[in-house]
Amino acid sequence: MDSFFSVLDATIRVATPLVLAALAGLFSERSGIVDLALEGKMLAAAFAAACVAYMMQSPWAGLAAGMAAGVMVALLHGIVSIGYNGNQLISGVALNMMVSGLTPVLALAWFQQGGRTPTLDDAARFRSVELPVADAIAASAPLKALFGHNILVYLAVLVIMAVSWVVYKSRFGLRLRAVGENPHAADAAGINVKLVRYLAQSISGALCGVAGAYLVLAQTGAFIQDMTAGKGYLALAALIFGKWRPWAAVSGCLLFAFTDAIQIRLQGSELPLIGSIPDAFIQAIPYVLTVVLLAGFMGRAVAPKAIGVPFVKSR
Amino acid sequence: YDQAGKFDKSFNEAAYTGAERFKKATGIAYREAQIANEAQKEQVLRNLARRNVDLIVAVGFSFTQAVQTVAAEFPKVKFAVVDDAAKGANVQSIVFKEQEGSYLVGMAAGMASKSKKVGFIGGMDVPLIRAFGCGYAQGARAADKKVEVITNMTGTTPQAFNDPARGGELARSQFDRGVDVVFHAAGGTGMGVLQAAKDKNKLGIGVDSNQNHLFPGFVLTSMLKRVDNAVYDIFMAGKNNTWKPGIVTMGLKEGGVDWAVDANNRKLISKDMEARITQARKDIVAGKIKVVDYRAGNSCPVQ
Amino acid sequence: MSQPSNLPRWATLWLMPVLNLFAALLVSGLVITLIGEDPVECLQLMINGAFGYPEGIGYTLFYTTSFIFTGLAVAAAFHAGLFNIGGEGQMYLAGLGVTLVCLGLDFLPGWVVIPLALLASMALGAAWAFIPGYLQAKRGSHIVVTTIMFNFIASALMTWLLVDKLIMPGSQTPATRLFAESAWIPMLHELAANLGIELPQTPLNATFFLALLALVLFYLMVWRSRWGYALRTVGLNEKAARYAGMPVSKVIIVAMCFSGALAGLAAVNELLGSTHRMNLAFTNGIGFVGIAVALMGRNHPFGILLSALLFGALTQGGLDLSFEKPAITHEMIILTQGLIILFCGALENLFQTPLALAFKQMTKR
Amino acid sequence: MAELAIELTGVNKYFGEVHANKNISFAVAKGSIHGIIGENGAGKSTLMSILYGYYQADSGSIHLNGQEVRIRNSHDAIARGIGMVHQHFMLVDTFTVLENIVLGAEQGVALKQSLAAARAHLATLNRDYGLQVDPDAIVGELGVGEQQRVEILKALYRGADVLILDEPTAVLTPQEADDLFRILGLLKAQGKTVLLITHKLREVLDITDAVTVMRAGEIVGNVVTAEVGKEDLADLMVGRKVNLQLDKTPATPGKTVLQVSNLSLTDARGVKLLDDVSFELREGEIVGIAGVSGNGQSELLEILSGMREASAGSVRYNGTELTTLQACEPKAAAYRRLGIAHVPEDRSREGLVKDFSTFENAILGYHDDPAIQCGLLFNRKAIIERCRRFISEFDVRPANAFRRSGLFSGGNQQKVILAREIDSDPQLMLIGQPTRGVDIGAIEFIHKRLMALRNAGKALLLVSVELDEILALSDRIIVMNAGRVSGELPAAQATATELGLLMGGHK
Ligand SMILES: Nc1ncnc2c1ncn2[C@@H]1O[C@H](COP(=O)(O)OP(=O)(O)OP(=O)(O)O)[C@@H](O)[C@H]1O
Ligand SMILES: Nc1ncnc2c1ncn2[C@@H]1O[C@H](COP(=O)(O)OP(=O)(O)OP(=O)(O)O)[C@@H](O)[C@H]1O
Ligand SMILES: [Mg+2]
Ligand SMILES: [Mg+2]
Repeated sequence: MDSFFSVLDATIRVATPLVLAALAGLFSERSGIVDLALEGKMLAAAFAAACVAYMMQSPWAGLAAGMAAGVMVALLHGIVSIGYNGNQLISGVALNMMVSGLTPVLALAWFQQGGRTPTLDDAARFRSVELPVADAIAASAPLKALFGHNILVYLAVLVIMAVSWVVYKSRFGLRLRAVGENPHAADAAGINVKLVRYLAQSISGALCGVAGAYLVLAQTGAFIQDMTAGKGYLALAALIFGKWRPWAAVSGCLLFAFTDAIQIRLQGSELPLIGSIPDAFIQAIPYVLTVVLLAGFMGRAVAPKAIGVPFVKSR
Repeated sequence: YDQAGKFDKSFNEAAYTGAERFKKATGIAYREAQIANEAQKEQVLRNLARRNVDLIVAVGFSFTQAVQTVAAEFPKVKFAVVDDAAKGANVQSIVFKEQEGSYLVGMAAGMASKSKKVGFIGGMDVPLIRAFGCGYAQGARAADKKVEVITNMTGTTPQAFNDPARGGELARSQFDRGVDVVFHAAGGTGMGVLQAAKDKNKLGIGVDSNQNHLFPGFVLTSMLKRVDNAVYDIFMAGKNNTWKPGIVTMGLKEGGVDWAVDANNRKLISKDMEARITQARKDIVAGKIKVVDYRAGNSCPVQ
Repeated sequence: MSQPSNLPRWATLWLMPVLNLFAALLVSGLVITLIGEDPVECLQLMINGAFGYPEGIGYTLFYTTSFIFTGLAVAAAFHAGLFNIGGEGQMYLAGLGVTLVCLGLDFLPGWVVIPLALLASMALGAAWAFIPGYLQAKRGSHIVVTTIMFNFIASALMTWLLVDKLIMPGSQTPATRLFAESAWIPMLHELAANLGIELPQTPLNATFFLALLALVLFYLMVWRSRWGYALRTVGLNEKAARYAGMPVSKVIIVAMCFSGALAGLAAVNELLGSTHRMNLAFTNGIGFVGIAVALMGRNHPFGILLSALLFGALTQGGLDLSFEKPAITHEMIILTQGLIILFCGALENLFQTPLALAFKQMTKR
Repeated sequence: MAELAIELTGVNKYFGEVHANKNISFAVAKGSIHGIIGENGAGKSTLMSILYGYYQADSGSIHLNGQEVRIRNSHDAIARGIGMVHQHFMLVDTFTVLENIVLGAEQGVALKQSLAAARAHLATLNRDYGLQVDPDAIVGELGVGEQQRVEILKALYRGADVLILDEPTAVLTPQEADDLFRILGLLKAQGKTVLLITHKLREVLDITDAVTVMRAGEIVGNVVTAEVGKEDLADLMVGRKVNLQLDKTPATPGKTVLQVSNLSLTDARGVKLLDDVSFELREGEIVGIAGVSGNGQSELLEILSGMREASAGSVRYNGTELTTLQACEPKAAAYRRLGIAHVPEDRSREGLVKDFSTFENAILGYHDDPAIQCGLLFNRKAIIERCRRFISEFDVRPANAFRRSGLFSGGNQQKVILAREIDSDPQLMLIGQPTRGVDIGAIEFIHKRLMALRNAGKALLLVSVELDEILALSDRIIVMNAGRVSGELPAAQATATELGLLMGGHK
């Protein structure tokens, strides 16, 4: 039983950056812009957060810098795919490569520690919050997994609720969805399509910024080359998995994180009936499970209709 | 260097340190190159060889094949491979007895652990990493028969050596299972492991270079793999004309591997621990304790 | 779908890409200046490294060969409206095919083993692409997600095979034993030596000619055959394909298999052409570069040839450059590649308006 | 002279080399219905798009209510009281009616009060104009008539004084069109101004106060409706004499080609799209299927052409049972091989691949034809030759086999499809909406070709929402309503009113 809660605990930790990135992708893709650049946005944010938090000795400054960096990359993606009607897939792939190349180059030039930044002190990081009330409740084990997390984790929970409100219940959300479904209709209704898309990109950048900052400020304490390690793509997969809906995408992330947590605990242990299976296979479980779920239980994913198509004013 | 990059805070960086030390000591310059893919290995070696350098040191076991090929083409140039045995009349190979160093830190872990559960986190599931893990397990068991060793590998791609977030997660999962000392052999990923140890108020063990200073008070010790010494020695030998082809095995006895005690972890190592480990060290050097090498039989005596 | 442009055809086809390339180099030059090196010298070193001497050219063309295959693979799927990110995994599995044939049969003469290995590589590459293709066609599973997942799965599978099963006994490197020489695809310098020409020793091998042949065949198949016609119709307009009586699911599945088989041939270049053994991670991102190559080459064989050459040159020239300039690391080259993809691939219209204005001015005079 | 609502002076618009609007000047009186007619590509839509801020004029000025205005985007246009119902509806299919109406005109950050306010406002509009729509229906699931009402409501909700309608009746039944005109009359009575683009001269004569005629980007006439007749307008539009009356010789039907019995189709949700449809079709006759779109005609064509499977019933073609036909290729291909040609309803989305060149589209569906193969590859020469023949026989303009199909106007795209299907020398020809949105000149041409095909002894099944077209071409007429055949009658005895009633399911 105890181990079950520790799995839950791990699930929440691992899912947090995925959730943030998936919601970031949701804004972008709902506005009609394919977002393969999630990875790059996150990586740039992680780097900026690490640098600034180190120099200013403040995690909040790091978080702000991370968000700013995420927005910068997002706007670049925006200029290319909204401003110049460029191919959004290429733009995403290219930006990922650029960030993956640029960050270690800068890190080397600034800190002379190879492609990494100096390790942050505690003062420059977000630590777990120990809520006084929590201790009392935490005595009852089942709730334990929900407490003692990093402040960014709780922030992410707020973000999920905010996002689902914004997307479905707000003016901006209505326009966002309209622009992603039928930009020509939105345009005819007097909406500035490009502006909405730029805004969506910026939000996507900011959320990726938090995700990237989380990796550094909450988890590793330093920037390391390519440290996002494919999380952006995984988040995108979760988004598609969740059919571009906030809560479903979040559950996709939780599923990934959960299988991952289980996977870690299964390694090296003997399984009943099957016996010992190689670690490599256990590590593949989350991926196989995704494919099986996509093939078996999910219907056809219906993407926002205008996704990937630049908005050009003519039929 | 291998693909992981020069500044990985462990393996490759140690080689760099050794070369720098040689440069400082002798004033002789050296050239360096880092490769980005398989085909470039031979190319780089050939390129270096053609420039009339005296001695080429290839760092990393993945170079073995390339060195053998190129060494045959340039019989006058001296070659050295770190971490694997390569054949050739002008090739020197340096292999380490990682298991011996791992044994010592394993003992430290076994004694320092209160829960009698210690952890190992490797990068990719390859024989070299298994050798680390195996030596460590033997050491931990030697310290205390009841100690349980939990092992995790990070991933299946070379990215497994560069994913600190995952390293941290693996460490946390081990702590959740009661582990209180964890040893990593996972390059950049290990940063996350040590960080997690600190965050959770547990102990980590560094690898390759001395990583005690990274999180003072939370790194129990580091298993040293003196690639720097090896590189330095090779260069020196080349300079002093004492260089010889063949396989050099660097174990505890030869100063190739060791454990690290310094100001940063002094407090963590009790008198008793230090005494026992020093004794074991002596016994290994003397051949009284034989640490099994996983690679010799592709199996490990302890689980 | 772009705006009606007033530019002459040659300007759209040649001038704009060149300007875009120039812009990309300009930006990376800026970064190079930032870290305190001379960008012009670096460019010279790089070009010289890629094309300046026979050995450099050999390596450039060797990389080009692999990129052509993975580029064509991405393009093949793209024409059917599919975004195949799984080139890496397909190539990995194809490597397994090559390896199994060679390990098992390399006592046979080359003219038996090599064709068999070629077939095996294509078959396993195709098989690994078949599953995502089938799931897309029949179950509507998003191909981007499934191919990403299949890359991870391939990597897990191969790690296990190499570490536990195929590893050369007694070695600590997760790699197979060397294949028998009969299975090696002849190197170009060996072929040239037979003709009495001396070339430097590079991994450039006869697979290069296979790649050129593949380019031509690809063009003929996609643009000049019924099969390619159906492929492109499905990719551009699925409804019209249904109307025309094309078996849409089958076309999608076959397109993915075709794509996987092409990606598989890249493994032949790497394994039979160069390393002559399989080791861990021999794919080394070649599958991903294929995406960039195809997108930049507009999914057309001629474009793919040029962009594969460009990426080959960047890989080789970049190595030479970092050799001369320790401050220019491998990452700098990645940055440059990213910039080139961004400018040439996505910002293709960047200079259209200014150029159109310039031409207007010129014709007015 | 009445007050002017809109006055355009010297408006010019270029698309690259194309001069789409040449020095356009005209005025529209306040509180009037003003018609704009012209051939395909005459520049009508472009002009209206300029008025709505979708395009910017290269020169010229616009006066609204006597004041010069600059309209930079649709936002400006809406703010100045201009509303537009586009030729292709500008609605978000996945949204509800209410959401579509509110979109772009929301009040406050939260949607809730906007939606509530809109709901209330909608009720008053509904009362004033009789525009009945369920505010919570998903737009994509509504019929075209209702969608159009949503578009009008959208404009009215934004307080439009000037309403532009671009070919609003192209997809409506006569009854729906009448309803629309009733609404337009109400709007006019309230002092609103209506601009109406249409290809149907009857409508122009019926309800407009004045007409502007355009040809090749220019205004060729500004007339008061009461002073002109149908022929005058047609001649003005095309610039030559047009024969609006088709010569129809009596049909001489031969043996039965197609026998449809008890055909039914149920979709995944259990809705009956086709319900017990039976009819037969013989050589040398045209059977027209009349009906409001969405009443099963599309599904019928899809089943008969092999693109869809029926749930029950039988289709016999020349004595062969088609529903149980075993083939190793998709049915659409097998049917085509048997001599069934198909001109699809949605020409640009089904009948063509817009990104293909015309010569590639000339073989769509016939790409397996041995005549155009050369070993494993295509015989490119033969394909291009075939396409050139189509172009000259059907007068496709511009006559360029290499031009991307998407760049041709609708009428010319249609000609290519027709040429391709006729060229296959079919026994049975299925035709959906052959002249939707096509101008008079092209309609004349297409109708002649179809008639010639009938006279050559082919069997033609014609689905159209244009009653005039059905009446002009068919020998027999079948009316469909809600997936059922609601009536069958010889064309000679049919009248528009009677058909309209059958289409509405009355009687
Ligand atoms: N987006 C565009 N880009 C380039 N040229 C265009 C564009 N839109 C229209 N044109 C040109 O302007 C001319 C006028 O087109 P427009 O759509 O206004 O015609 P129309 O009178 O509305 O035709 P229809 O009766 O078919 O609706 C066309 O012939 C075409 O050449
Ligand atoms: N983006 C564009 N670029 C160039 N020409 C265009 C463009 N869009 C439209 N045209 C031209 O505008 C003309 C009319 O186009 P439009 O789409 O209005 O045709 P249409 O006859 O109205 O077709 P439909 O009846 O299907 O709406 C065509 O001749 C076409 O070549
Ligand atoms: Mg129009
Ligand atoms: Mg039209």
